[in-house]
Amino acid sequence: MARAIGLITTNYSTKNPSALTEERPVASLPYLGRYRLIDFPLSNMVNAGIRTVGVVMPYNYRSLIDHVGSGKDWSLDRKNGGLFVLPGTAFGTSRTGARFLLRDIEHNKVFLERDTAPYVVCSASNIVCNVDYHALIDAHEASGADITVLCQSADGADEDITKFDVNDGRVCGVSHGVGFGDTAFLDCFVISRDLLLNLLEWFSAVDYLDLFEALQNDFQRFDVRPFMFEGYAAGIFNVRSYFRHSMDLLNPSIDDQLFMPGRPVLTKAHDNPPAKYERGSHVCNSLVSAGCRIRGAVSDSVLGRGVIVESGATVRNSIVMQSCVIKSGARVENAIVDRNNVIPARTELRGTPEAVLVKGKGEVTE
Amino acid sequence: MARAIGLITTNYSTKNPSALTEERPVASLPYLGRYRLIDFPLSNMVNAGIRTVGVVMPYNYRSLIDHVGSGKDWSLDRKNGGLFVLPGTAFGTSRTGARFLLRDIEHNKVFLERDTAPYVVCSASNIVCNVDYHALIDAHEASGADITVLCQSADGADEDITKFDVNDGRVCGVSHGVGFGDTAFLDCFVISRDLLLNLLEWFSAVDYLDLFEALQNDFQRFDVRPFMFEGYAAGIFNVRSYFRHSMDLLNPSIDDQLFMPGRPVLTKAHDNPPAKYERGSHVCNSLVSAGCRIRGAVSDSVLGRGVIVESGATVRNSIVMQSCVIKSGARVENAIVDRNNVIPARTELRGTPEAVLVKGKGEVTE
Amino acid sequence: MSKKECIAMLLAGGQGSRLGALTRGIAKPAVSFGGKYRIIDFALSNCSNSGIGTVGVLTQYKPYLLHSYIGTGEAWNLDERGGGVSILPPYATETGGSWYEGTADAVYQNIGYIELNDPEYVLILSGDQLYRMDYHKMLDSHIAHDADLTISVMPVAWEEASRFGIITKDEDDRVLKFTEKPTKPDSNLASMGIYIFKADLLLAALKEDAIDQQSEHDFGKDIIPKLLGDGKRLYTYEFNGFWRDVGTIASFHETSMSLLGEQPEFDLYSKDFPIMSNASTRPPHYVGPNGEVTDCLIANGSRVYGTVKHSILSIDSYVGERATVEDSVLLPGARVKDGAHVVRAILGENSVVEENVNLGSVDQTKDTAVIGDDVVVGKGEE
Amino acid sequence: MSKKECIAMLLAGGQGSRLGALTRGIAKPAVSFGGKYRIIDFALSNCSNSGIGTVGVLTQYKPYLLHSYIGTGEAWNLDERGGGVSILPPYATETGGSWYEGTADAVYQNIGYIELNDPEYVLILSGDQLYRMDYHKMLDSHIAHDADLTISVMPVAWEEASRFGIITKDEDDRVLKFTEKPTKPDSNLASMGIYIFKADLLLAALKEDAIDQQSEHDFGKDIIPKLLGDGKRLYTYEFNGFWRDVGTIASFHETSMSLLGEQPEFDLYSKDFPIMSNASTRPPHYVGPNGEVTDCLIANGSRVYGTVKHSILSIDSYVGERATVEDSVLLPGARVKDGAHVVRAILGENSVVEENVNLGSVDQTKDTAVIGDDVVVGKGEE
Repeated sequence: MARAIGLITTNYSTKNPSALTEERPVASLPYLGRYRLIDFPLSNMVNAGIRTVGVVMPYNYRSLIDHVGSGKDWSLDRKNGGLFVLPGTAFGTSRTGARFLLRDIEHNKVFLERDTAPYVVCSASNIVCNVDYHALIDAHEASGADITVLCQSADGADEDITKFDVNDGRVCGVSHGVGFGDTAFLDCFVISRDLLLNLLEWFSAVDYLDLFEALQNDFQRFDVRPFMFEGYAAGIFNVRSYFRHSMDLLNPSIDDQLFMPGRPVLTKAHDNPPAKYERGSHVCNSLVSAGCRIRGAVSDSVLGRGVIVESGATVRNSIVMQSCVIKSGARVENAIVDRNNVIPARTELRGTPEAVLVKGKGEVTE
Repeated sequence: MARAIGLITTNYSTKNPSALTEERPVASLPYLGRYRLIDFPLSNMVNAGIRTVGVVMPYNYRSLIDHVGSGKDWSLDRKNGGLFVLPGTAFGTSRTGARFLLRDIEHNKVFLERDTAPYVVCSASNIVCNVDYHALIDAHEASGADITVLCQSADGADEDITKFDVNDGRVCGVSHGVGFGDTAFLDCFVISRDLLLNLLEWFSAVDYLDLFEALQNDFQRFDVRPFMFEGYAAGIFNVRSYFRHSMDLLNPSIDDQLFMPGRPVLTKAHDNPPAKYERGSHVCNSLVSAGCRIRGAVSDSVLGRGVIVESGATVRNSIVMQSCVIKSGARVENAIVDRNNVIPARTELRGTPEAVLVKGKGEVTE
Repeated sequence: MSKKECIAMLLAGGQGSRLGALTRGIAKPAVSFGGKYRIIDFALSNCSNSGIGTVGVLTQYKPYLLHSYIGTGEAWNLDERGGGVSILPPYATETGGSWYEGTADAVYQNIGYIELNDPEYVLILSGDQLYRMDYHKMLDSHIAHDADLTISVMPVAWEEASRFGIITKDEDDRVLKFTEKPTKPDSNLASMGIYIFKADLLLAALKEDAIDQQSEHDFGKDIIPKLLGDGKRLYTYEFNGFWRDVGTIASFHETSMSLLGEQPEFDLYSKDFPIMSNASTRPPHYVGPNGEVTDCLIANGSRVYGTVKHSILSIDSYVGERATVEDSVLLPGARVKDGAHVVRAILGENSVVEENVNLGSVDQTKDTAVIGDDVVVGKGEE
Repeated sequence: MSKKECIAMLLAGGQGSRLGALTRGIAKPAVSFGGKYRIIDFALSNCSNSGIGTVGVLTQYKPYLLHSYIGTGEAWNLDERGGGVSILPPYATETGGSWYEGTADAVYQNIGYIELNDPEYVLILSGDQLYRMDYHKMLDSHIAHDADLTISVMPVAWEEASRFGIITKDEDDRVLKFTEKPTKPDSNLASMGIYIFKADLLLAALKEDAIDQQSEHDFGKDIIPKLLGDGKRLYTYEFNGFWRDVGTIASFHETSMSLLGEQPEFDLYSKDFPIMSNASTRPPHYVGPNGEVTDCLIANGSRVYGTVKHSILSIDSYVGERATVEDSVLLPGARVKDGAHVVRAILGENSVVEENVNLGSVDQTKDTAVIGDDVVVGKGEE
C-alpha cells in the first residue's frame, strides 16, 4: 500500500567531537530550542506519508530513545508499521565518515525484508532541511534511476560533505569535501527495496564500507542520479557549523523554509507554558522557546525550553539550551551552554565570534 | 502522585542456554502461544496502576524492543512517564545469576532520580506469575521494612531459584538453590526510591554484584522481609522448566490463576482471526492460539499464533510456536518447535518426555 | 493517495431493529461477528487497507459500546495526527439541535466536518455490511470516468433484484436509470449503498436536498434520482466479491455459517487485506480432554469440554462437559453448561444456557433461536 | 485511588453565548486562553493531576473543534485502556433522542456511562472554569465526612454573593442551607459548581428528578435543594485558591491579564501541578531586531517586530514593524500588521488588524474591543 518505508542512520561518530557530542549521538543534538536533529529526517518521512521508519541506533542510544520514545509524537506508534528501533553494530561507532554503513543495514535486513513497499528512503541525521520526499520519490520513479540522491549545489567549501561528480545527469564519482558550486550530497537517497537488498548481498564482503564508498567503482553499472534541492539545508558536523546554522535561523525567511504549514517539523511534546517576559526585559533578534522566563537582556541568541534569564543578566550571540539559569548580573557571550547549567550571579562566560565557547551539560537538578 | 514506578531487568544470560535463547533474552521467550515472558512483570505493574516503567535492556535487545515497542499495548505510550528503555551494561551479559545487577541499575540512576514516586517495584523477567503488586506495596508500607521481597514456599528443589533464610519474619541470609518448603525468591521486590538510590551509592565499589549478593552481610542493618505469594508461579530457567511450566497451563485451574478478569495479562496485539478447525480435526487437552488452522490431530500441546496443522499430521505433548507449519502426515512429539519452522510432510520430530527435543527458529518466509 | 484526497463518511447510526435481541443494548455496527470481530470492523478495515486515513463515523443510536470500541481508531491503524476516526454524533447549534432523519440528512448535518477536511472526494459507506473492498480502485475508476458520483454495484439473482436499488447502465458504465425496489427490474445490478462523490457536488446536492420539503433525505430515494435527473455524470463500479448486509437474524446466521468450511466465500485469513479489530487481550483457547471440535471457528479465551460442530465460538465462550453445540453462534462470553444441547441458535453476549437445557431445533422451517445478551435460559424456559 | 473509585463527568456543552464573537464557531470550553491553552485544559489537567483517569465529557454545542482537540485524551495523560476521556454527546434510544435540558439532565442521560464504569463516587465538573484543584483531597474530605454529596465552596466578596449559589454551613462543615442567588445572603460561601456524589445516591436522585415535571433538571436549582430537604448528608469542601468563570468578555479579559506580572495569582509555571494542553508543534517564537516586549506571555510560532506591552500573544501571533499592542489578547494566528495600534482588545483566532489601523480604547469605561475569529479589520472599520 505505502509507497516507501524510511531508514534513518545515526550510528557514526563525529570527526570533531566536542562537549556537545560526548554523551549523545549527533542525531539527538538539541537544535533551535525545542528540536533534536533527528526530528528533521523523521518529520520529512512522516510528512511524505511514510508510516514505517527504522532508526539504526548508535552505541550510546539512551538520549535518542528518550527522545523518539514510542514514536507517538510522529504518529509512529502504530499497530502495524510505525517506528522500529534497529540495533546498530559496534563497528559503526568507530567510523566517522560512513553515514550509510553497509554492515548496519545488513544487520537489520529483516526490517527491509518484512515490508512490501517498493521503495526505501534512507537518510542520515545531521543535515537539517525540510524536503518533500514525495517529489524525490516521484523524480526517482520518473527517471527510472537505480538510486536517486538528494543533493544541493554547495554554497561554499565544506570538507565534511560528500561530493558527487555528475556527468550528463548521472553520478560518475564520489569523494569527500565540496567546494562552491559542487554537487553536495545531503545524505539522503531513495532506492528500490529489492535493489537495496541485492546490494547488501553483493557487497557483503565489504560491509565495513559506506554504501557509496562501495559503489565507487560501479557508477557505470548503477544509474545513480542527483535530485537537486533548492531550499535551506544545513549540515551539522562540528561546533562551528552547529553554531553558524543555529544563528541562520534568526533570519525569518530561513525559518520559513524549515517551518511551513503543510510540512510541520514534529518533535517530542512537552507541557511548557508560553514564554514570560517580565517588566524590564529586553529581547531582540532572538528565538525564545516555551517556558522561558526573562527579566534580563537577550540579543542575537537562541534560548531552549525553560531557560531563566534573571534581571541584569545578559545573553548575547549565544545558544542557551533547555533548563539553564542565567543568574542575576551574569553575562553569556559567544557561547553554547548545554542543558541544565546554572551560570552563577555576576560571572561571565565569553567566547569570541571566531572561537565560540562550549559549556558541557550540567547536572540534573530537578 | 503515583505510588510506585517499575523497573524490569532483562540483562543476564541463562545458565543453560538452548536454541531457544540463542538469539533472544529470556525476557522475550514466547510463552503459551501468544505471550513473551516479559508480559507478566509488565502486566503486573500496569495492573497495579504503575505508569512509569523502566526496562533494562540486554545486549541483544532486538527481539525485546520489537515486542514491547512503543509500550502502547500496555498503555505505556504516555506523554509523561510510560515505558523507558534503559541501556544495560555490557557486563550484564556475562553474569548468569545476577538478576538485579547493581551496575545496570547504577547506569540508569537518572531514571530513578527523575521521578517523585516513593517506591520502586523491581522485577526480573523469568518468573511467570500474576501478582497484585498493590498488596505487595501495602505490606511493605505496613511493615515499615526497608525491602519487601516477593517469595513463595518452594514446592520442590530448584537450583536456579534464590533462597532466603528467614528468622522471625526477617531475612537473615541468602543463597542459591531451594529445596521443598524453603522461602523461594520470586525475583521481585519493593523498596523506597530513596533507599535504592542510597544503596547504589553505598555499594558503588561492588557494583559488579547482584543487589542481594551485596546485601549478604547487611541483613542486620537492613530490614528485609518476605511477602508470601500463594498463587501460581513458574520459574523459567532452562528448557526443562520451560517445557514443564508451559504444560502446567493445560490445567484450567492454573490458567485461572494467571488469567483473571481484573488483572489481564497484556501483550502485543496482532490481527489474527479466530482459530479454524476443519472437518476431520481432532484436538484434545490443548491450548490453541488465534490464527491456527487445524486439519490434523493435536493433543497435550500448546500451539502458537498462526500454526497450521495439515491433515494427517500429528502433534503430541509438544510446544509449537508461531507461524510453524506441520505438513501433511508429519509427526511432532515431545518437542519444542521454535517460530517459523516448516516440518515437511511425512517426517518425524520426536523427543522423549524426559528429553524434549528443541528445534531452533526457522527462516522468516512471509 | 494524498492524505485528504478522499475522506470517508461511515453511516453507523442504525438501530438494526430487525436483529431483535442482539441490538437491544447496542447499535447494529457494534454487534459481534465472526468470533472476534464487530460488524463495523469490516468497513473500518476496508478504509485502512484502501489508504483512506480520515473517516467520520456518524452515530446516533446507543453509542457507548461503539464509541469505546472505536476509541482512537488505533486498532485499524486509523489514529493519524490530523486525520483518523472521528465520531460524529448529532449536535446542537445556536438554533438548537436535530436528529439525523435520513442517510443524506446525517451527512448534511456534518458538512462542517467535510469542509474542515476539505477533500476532493467523499466516500459514503454503511457500517453494517460485510465485504472486503479496495475503495482506492473504486476511486481510480471514479477519476477515470471524471464522474460526479460513482455507485458501487453488484449483480444479484434476478428474483432478488426487487429488494434492491437497481441500476441500468450503458456499455461505458454510465448510469441510465436508477429504481428503488422495482417490481419489474430490467437489470440485476444492485446498488451496494457505497458512493464516491466529487466533494463540491455532494455539498451542493445535500444543501439543495435539505431545503426540499418533499425529500426523505435519503441517498437512494432522493439524492441519486435528483442528480440523474439533472444530467450529472453517474457511473457504476462493479464489485464481484462476497458482500452481505446482515440485517436480519436469518442473514446474520447464514452469513456466520458461510465463514466455515474448506473454501469459505469470505476468507478471514487473507494477509494482504487483513480484517482488523479492537480485540481484547485473552489467552489462547483450551480444548479439554473430552472436547470434540470440528468445522468451527474458536476465539481466544474460550473453553471447550463438550462437542462443537459447524459453529462459531466467540471470545470467552464456554461449552461444558457432555454439552453439544451445532450450527450455532456463541457471542462473546456465552456459556453452554454441562449436558446442554444447542442447535441452530445465536447466543447473545454473556448469555447462559443452563445445565441439560435443550435449545433450538434442527427443523429448517423454524426460525433460528436467539438468546439476548445477558439472558439466562433455565430448564423449562427453552 | 483505585482506578474506578471515582470518575468525573465534565459538563462541556455550554454555548457560552456571553462570550459573543469568541464562541460563534466553537463551544466555550474550546476557546483559546493563556497563550497556548484552551479553557477545558484546566479541568482536564486537574483530573489528570488528581489521579482521576476516567472522564466523561458531555458535549452538545458545535463540538468538532472540541472533539478533535480532546482526541484520545493523550495530551492530558488520559488515554488509559479501559478508562480515559469519553466524549458523551446526546444520543438516541428506541424511543428517540433528546437534547440535554439542564446540567442534571445531561448527566441523567448518561447514567449508562456511569453504570458501565461502576464507580463508588462521581465528580461533577464544569468545563469552563479556570482553577487548579486536587480533587483527590476533596474526595478524601467527602469520604472522611461519609457525605452523600460534597460541594466545593469558596468565600466571595459579600457584595458579589447574590450572584452565586450561597451555602450556610455548621461548624462541622455540614450544609444547613443552600440558596441560589439570594438577595440578602446570610453567608459568603459560594458553590463553585463542583460536586462529589456517592454514585448510587446520584443515580437515584437523577432518576427521581427526571420524572419530576416541575424540575428544571439543574443541580443547583433542583437536585441540591431536594437532597437537603430529604435530610441527606451534604458537606462543603472549602477552596481558597484562584478560581474564575470566564463567562463574559470582561471576565475573559480580566482573567487573561491576571496571568501577567511578577507574582500572578495563577502560576502557569508550577511543576507539581502542570496545566497540560494539546499544543500544536510550532517553532520557538522570534522577536525581531526592533521588537520590544515587556510584561507579556508569548507562545510558540509568534513573530514580534513591534512593541508589545502587558499582553498575551497566543500561538502563531504576529505583530508587525512599528505596530503596538497593549493590554490585549491575541488568540492563535491573530495578526496585527505594520503600524497598527491595538489596545484593550481581544483578537479572535486568525483575525487580522490591517496596517495602520487603530483598535480599542484605553478608556476603562468603554467595553473591551473584540474581533471575531477570521475577521479582518481594515481602515475605516475600527
